[in-house]
Amino acid sequence: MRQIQTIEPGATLLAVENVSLRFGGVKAITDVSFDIRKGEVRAIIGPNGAGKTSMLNVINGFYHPQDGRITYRGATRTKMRPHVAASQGIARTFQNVALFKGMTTLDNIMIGRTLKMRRSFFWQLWRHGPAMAEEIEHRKFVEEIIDFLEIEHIRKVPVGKLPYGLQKRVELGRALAMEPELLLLDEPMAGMNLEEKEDMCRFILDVKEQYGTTIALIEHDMGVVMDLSDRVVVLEYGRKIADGTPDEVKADQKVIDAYLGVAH
Amino acid sequence: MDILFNVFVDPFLQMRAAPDLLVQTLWEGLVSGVLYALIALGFVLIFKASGVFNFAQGIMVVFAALTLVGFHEKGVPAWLAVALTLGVMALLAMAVERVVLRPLVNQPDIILFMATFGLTYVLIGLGEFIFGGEPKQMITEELFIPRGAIDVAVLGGRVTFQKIDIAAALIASLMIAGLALFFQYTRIGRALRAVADSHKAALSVGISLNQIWVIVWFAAGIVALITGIMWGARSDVSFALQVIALKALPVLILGGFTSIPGAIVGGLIIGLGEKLGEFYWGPLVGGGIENWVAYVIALAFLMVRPQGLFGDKIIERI
Amino acid sequence: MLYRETGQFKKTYAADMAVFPILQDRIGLAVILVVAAGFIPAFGSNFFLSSVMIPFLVFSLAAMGLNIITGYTGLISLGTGAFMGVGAYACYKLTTAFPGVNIVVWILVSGFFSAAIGAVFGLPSLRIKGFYLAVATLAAQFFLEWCFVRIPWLYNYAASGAIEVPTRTLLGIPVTGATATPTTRYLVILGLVVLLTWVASNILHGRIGRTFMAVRDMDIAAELMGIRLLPAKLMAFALSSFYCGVAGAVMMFLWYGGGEASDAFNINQSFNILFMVIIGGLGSLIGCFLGAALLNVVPIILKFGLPALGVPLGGATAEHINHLFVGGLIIFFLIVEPHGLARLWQIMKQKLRTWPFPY
Amino acid sequence: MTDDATAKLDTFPKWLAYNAAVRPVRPAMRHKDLGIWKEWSWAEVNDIVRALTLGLMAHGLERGDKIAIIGSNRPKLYWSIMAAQMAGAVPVPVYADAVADEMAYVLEHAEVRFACVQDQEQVDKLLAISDRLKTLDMVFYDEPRGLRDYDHARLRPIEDLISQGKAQILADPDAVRRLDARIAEGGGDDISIILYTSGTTGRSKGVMLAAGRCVAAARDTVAFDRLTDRDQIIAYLPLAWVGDHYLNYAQAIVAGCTINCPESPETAVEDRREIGVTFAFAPPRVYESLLTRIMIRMEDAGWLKRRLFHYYIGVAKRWGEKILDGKPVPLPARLNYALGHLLIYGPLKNVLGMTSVRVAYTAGEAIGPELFSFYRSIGLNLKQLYGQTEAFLYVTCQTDTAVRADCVGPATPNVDIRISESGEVLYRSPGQFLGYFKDPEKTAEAMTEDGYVRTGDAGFFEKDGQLRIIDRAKDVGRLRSGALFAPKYLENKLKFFPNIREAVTFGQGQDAVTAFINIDLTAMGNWAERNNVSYGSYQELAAHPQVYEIIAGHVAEINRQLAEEPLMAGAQIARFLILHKELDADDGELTRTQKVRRGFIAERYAPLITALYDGSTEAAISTEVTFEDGRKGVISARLRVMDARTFPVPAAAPARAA
Repeated sequence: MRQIQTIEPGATLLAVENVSLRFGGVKAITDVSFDIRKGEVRAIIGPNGAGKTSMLNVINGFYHPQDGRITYRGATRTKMRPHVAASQGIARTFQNVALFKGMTTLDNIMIGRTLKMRRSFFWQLWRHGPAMAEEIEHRKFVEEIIDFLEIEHIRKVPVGKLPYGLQKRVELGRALAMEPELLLLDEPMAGMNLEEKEDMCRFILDVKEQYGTTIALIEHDMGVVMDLSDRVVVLEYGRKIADGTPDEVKADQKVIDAYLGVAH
Repeated sequence: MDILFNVFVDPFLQMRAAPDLLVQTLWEGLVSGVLYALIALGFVLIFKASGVFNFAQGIMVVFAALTLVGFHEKGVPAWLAVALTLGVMALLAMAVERVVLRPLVNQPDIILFMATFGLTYVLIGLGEFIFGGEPKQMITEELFIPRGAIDVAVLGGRVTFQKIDIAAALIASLMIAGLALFFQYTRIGRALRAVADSHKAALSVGISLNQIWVIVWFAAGIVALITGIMWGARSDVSFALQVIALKALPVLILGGFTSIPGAIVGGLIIGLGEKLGEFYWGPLVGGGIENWVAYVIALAFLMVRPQGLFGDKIIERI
Repeated sequence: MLYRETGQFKKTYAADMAVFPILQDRIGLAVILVVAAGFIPAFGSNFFLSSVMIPFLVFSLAAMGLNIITGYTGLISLGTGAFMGVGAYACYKLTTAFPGVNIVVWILVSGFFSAAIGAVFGLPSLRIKGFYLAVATLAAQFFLEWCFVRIPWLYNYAASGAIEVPTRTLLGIPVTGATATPTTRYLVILGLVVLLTWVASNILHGRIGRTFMAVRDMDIAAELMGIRLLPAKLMAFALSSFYCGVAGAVMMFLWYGGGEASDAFNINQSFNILFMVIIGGLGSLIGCFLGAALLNVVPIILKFGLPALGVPLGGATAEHINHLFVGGLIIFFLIVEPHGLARLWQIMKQKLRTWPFPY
Repeated sequence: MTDDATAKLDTFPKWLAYNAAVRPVRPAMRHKDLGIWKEWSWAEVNDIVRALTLGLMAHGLERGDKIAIIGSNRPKLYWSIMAAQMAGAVPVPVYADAVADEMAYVLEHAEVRFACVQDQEQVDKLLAISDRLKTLDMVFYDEPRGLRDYDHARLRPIEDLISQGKAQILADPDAVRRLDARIAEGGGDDISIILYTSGTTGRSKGVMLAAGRCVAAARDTVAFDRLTDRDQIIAYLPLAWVGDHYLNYAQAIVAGCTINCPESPETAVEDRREIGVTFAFAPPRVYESLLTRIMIRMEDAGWLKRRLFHYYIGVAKRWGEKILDGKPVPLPARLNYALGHLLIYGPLKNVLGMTSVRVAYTAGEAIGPELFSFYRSIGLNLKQLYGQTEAFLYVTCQTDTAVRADCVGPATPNVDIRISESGEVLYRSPGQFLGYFKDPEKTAEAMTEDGYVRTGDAGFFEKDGQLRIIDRAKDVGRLRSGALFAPKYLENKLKFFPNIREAVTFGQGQDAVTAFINIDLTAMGNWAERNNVSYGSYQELAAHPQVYEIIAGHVAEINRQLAEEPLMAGAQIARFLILHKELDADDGELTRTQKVRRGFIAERYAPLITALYDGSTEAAISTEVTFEDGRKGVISARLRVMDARTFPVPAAAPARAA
């Protein structure tokens, strides 16, 4: 894989070109192309089963498309393992929360720091000293995130015990801990009440502002999408039917048709 | 150089030199393969219907055989003993459903898997407690299982076919056929097949899951009994069988957990593989390799096809 | 109830991340250590030391090994016995080849051998999961068992095919062989166990431990966090096998004092230890000790306790009842408390902390 | 404490310097931040505050300037107060939860030049009202989050000021000289702080307190409760309330004890436990809800545990207070109590984080006798104090051994109390205020010619010399029958029932006393759960017939008690109703300190009051409410009016206070 470059704000961070994905006979994605510019919030919307989640899975290397090219930070890739995507700064959250149920909020977010930790196995044997120093350094970072997401009170609670809304927040925290260049959010507000949604919106905007993170999100709540996103791409049955600013998309006849009768 | 010769050339020369021995070996492989297949069948039945990887299948074989012999020792006539044993297996099935499966429903598979370890030990303890730990003779004549052997001239040599092996092969094939028909043409059979696909489907057929579990475990019990008789007749009835029964695991890996034909084919492959391996390659390393060669075959195979021979490709979702 | 946590506040992350952040727990631990290292060797009878404490410690160590792979990383292994065997034989070869080097050193070093072997048999874990992997580890079990019997070099071509443990000394005191007293052997084992437990807790509380647990809880998500699965799993296998190996060596040299490998390291041993882990509690260090204690004490009670109470019980029958009991216990725990004794312990502790409140 | 060294320390900055000198390494402040407790010694705090002062002076802070302090209890805000005083300026703390309009009034009235605020939220509020704040020059903030893209022309992080000041201290000696000069300039007569009282009626007034007097008052109580620099307090009360400025600031500085700031409001309880406070203060409602929660949680405990708990609580009821007050107690009882302490009281106090509490105060409202004695019986030295902003808190407080629920104790050392012939409590205290800022008339009204301050409360002294407060003087009225009617007194009695959260009584000039009742959702909801009474909303539960029955029972009980008190017997509650919504500060029905604003409520719910008196059994009402998110809405309901059981009055004694 070629050396990845650093991208200026506004320039294309990730480009998806004519990507198609099949499972056996089933076509999940058909010839979809779009790009994500550094520093923007890019929404991917569409009716259920439009292939949105599959798209994210393609982007972070979890699925390997049969055709098409994906160029990230100037490097065009063919196949790659998800952990490589992670190491190149792509983090994500999941539609149905994928936290490590057995561990506390703190540990879950600490996991996000794993890539950044250097101390070798042999330092770990003797937890005090350098290994501890490193642990503390990253704990500080994690605490910043905990403070940022206002989850101090659940710091040491096993995530399995938490209500759904908070779990989503912890998951976001875990992704942020990776200091991602590109953050993929899969329905970050699914199943949240109004207040939780508002909080989550605020956090997403703060993330963009504070860390200058590029964000691609799938969301069903149109209101949210229109408020948050700079540009929107619309999928239906695995094909792209529209792409543009929220207003353009809203006006697009194909989109309106696609959403007719689809409850939101 | 020498080694390479011994490994890759010499065995085949031997086969060439003494084809009758080869046939003999193949036959023995075939027979033990059939018996492996039988045990594997028990696993598959249960896994298909309840998604439980029943580690206890092996010990169920021993337990069934012991019970049969045990009854007969108490002076019960053979046919009655068989009937009673079936009854015991039925009870066992119900007990398992009530005590193990029902409380653990919706637990992760791995938990149920471990539960069957527990079951294994319970059965061992029970069996030993009731029938004692020492090996027993399987009642063959009473069950009209032929003894003795037929010698046939093959390829200029003589090959010995133990009658009991023939019987075993026949009975095994019959039972497999029977099961196939059962699955194909009976309401319960269809229900069981449905369960394998989705539990809802099964309920729609009008059979409760719990009933289905009892049924499959009982079916597995029958298979176990027959297997037990066969094994018992060939060697004798003892808990050593249990370790041999573990051989069914590689069979499953080859055949996939949910496929009956897979179990059969897998069984044969393992059976043949280990006999040939033992006979032709074993001596190179001092023999006794049939204890593990089966696993190594399976393992090698897994690396190529993680989903088994007949299993279909796993798509990971998230 | 005994806990008084008011006024215990943390001014540094180091203190906050300590393994025992609560003062009362630290005190408790200290007491246990004093009893184990002081009272027991001082007042324990030889029988108690050699048939209760020593087996208990050895099994705890082995259970720790298995727990690392099965409890923390979520990969079932049925090869524990074999990996212990590797340790035992490695130690045997080493100490017979280089008698000069201290036996304790060799015991630890032999762990690395089984770690290597373990890593090799861990390779399939990349492609295969769950039951399939369990079967793969069975391959290890049977293959290695076979090696122990069929490769005479391992037992120095002894006619008996068994390991004969030579006498080795530590600071001039014999710790292995016929002349070693139970007390010395117990103390040596205790030292090793304490050391290795401490190391294990260090690893498991740090980055590596978190990696393991992430793989266990949701390996896909873990990979998307940038954790490379194969190295993680292999490390788990190696680490686990290291502990099993050391346990095996200790078992052979400081407990059995020699004997057939085939019965010490066979498949049943693997199960025995797996059960200790299940009953003790998957994913908990303290569980290893609890599980080992329970499954180790029960047979002793059956063997010696009941007869002492006048209940006539043949050794064989005791054995059978033990099987029955253990099997039942497994099912019971999986149904009632899948997290084993460790969880019960935790619940009790929590109750004490929130006393008089129920939660 | 009153040795010569400290005798001439008449301002807090001087005390700060003194502490930095005599106990440099003792912890002065802790703040749980990012998961651990950050700690500052007195020396460090002194240095930081000096630096901050220089930073402020660099922005042109003059003596006498007003600085608004807005936010929750955080070190930087406390330092800002200290720095302001060090520079001879006047800090003006404002309730952080005040809505923009309330805040605008105070800031405008106080003519603040600077504001030290906690975070974006407060900054936004200030920006929203900036057009009304002509005098405001600069805003300094603590948490930078979200403020990055704001126009920083008049916005700066407090952090910067500190580092700037530190640099100055190192770089230029005459800056330091100027600073020391400023501190020296400061004297006991300076205005140390202006606290705006959330007036029970009308606009709030700025109470000016003099440095020297604040120090003097603090010294008295520090001596009185023997506070030392080993003591731990947790600062969770609103900065703008006299209680916080006295207990967590003045007293702390004079005693040299540690001020601990919680991580966030949600974690305050847990943080208090971690720290193990030794001196605690909380208004009665806090102790009350705590007890309610204790009892509810115990209900879920196992049978044995519950029995044990209730048995030993019984033992405590019987002996606990006696033991606490050092009265003679038979040995077996002592032993049993000790056992109880091991099994129940100790653990209970531990879980509640009260293990190391040496002195606990409650004030602001009357406290229920059962409630009060519960805490004392389990060995918590809970006492009452009576005070007000104008006195810089303390007017009376109880001594460790002589404590009773219905009184607020004798006069605090050096406080001189007099009861006017109208029955109003008057006092002269060392901490007594200088007057209301820019409001001489009001000041005059509040004082008597001979320099006593009117508390506005009616009360009298019991035989044991403890003061007993009946009610607000102006609220104490007469029924048409001439019987004495003390609404607050009745309301408190009602509120002693856990099921009743708030109560408002009427009767001035009427034939009979009537009451509005607010049920307590926690207690009542729990009751509903246990008796599987289903309800969709507060309103629904409040209207439930069974609830009405329960409340009726409580009211009858009150009437029975009243019948036994000659003074009050005439004022039994004739009719009552249960309100369909909780009285709420956001709707102006309560003050920010959660006191009922009777007059306001009377006019807001006029139709209900008529219904109470015209004998009708139902009344319709619709009221505008403010929701959490600030939206407004209207809720309407039909309420049931119920007659209460009353008891015959023995002999209608002529009512006389004192």
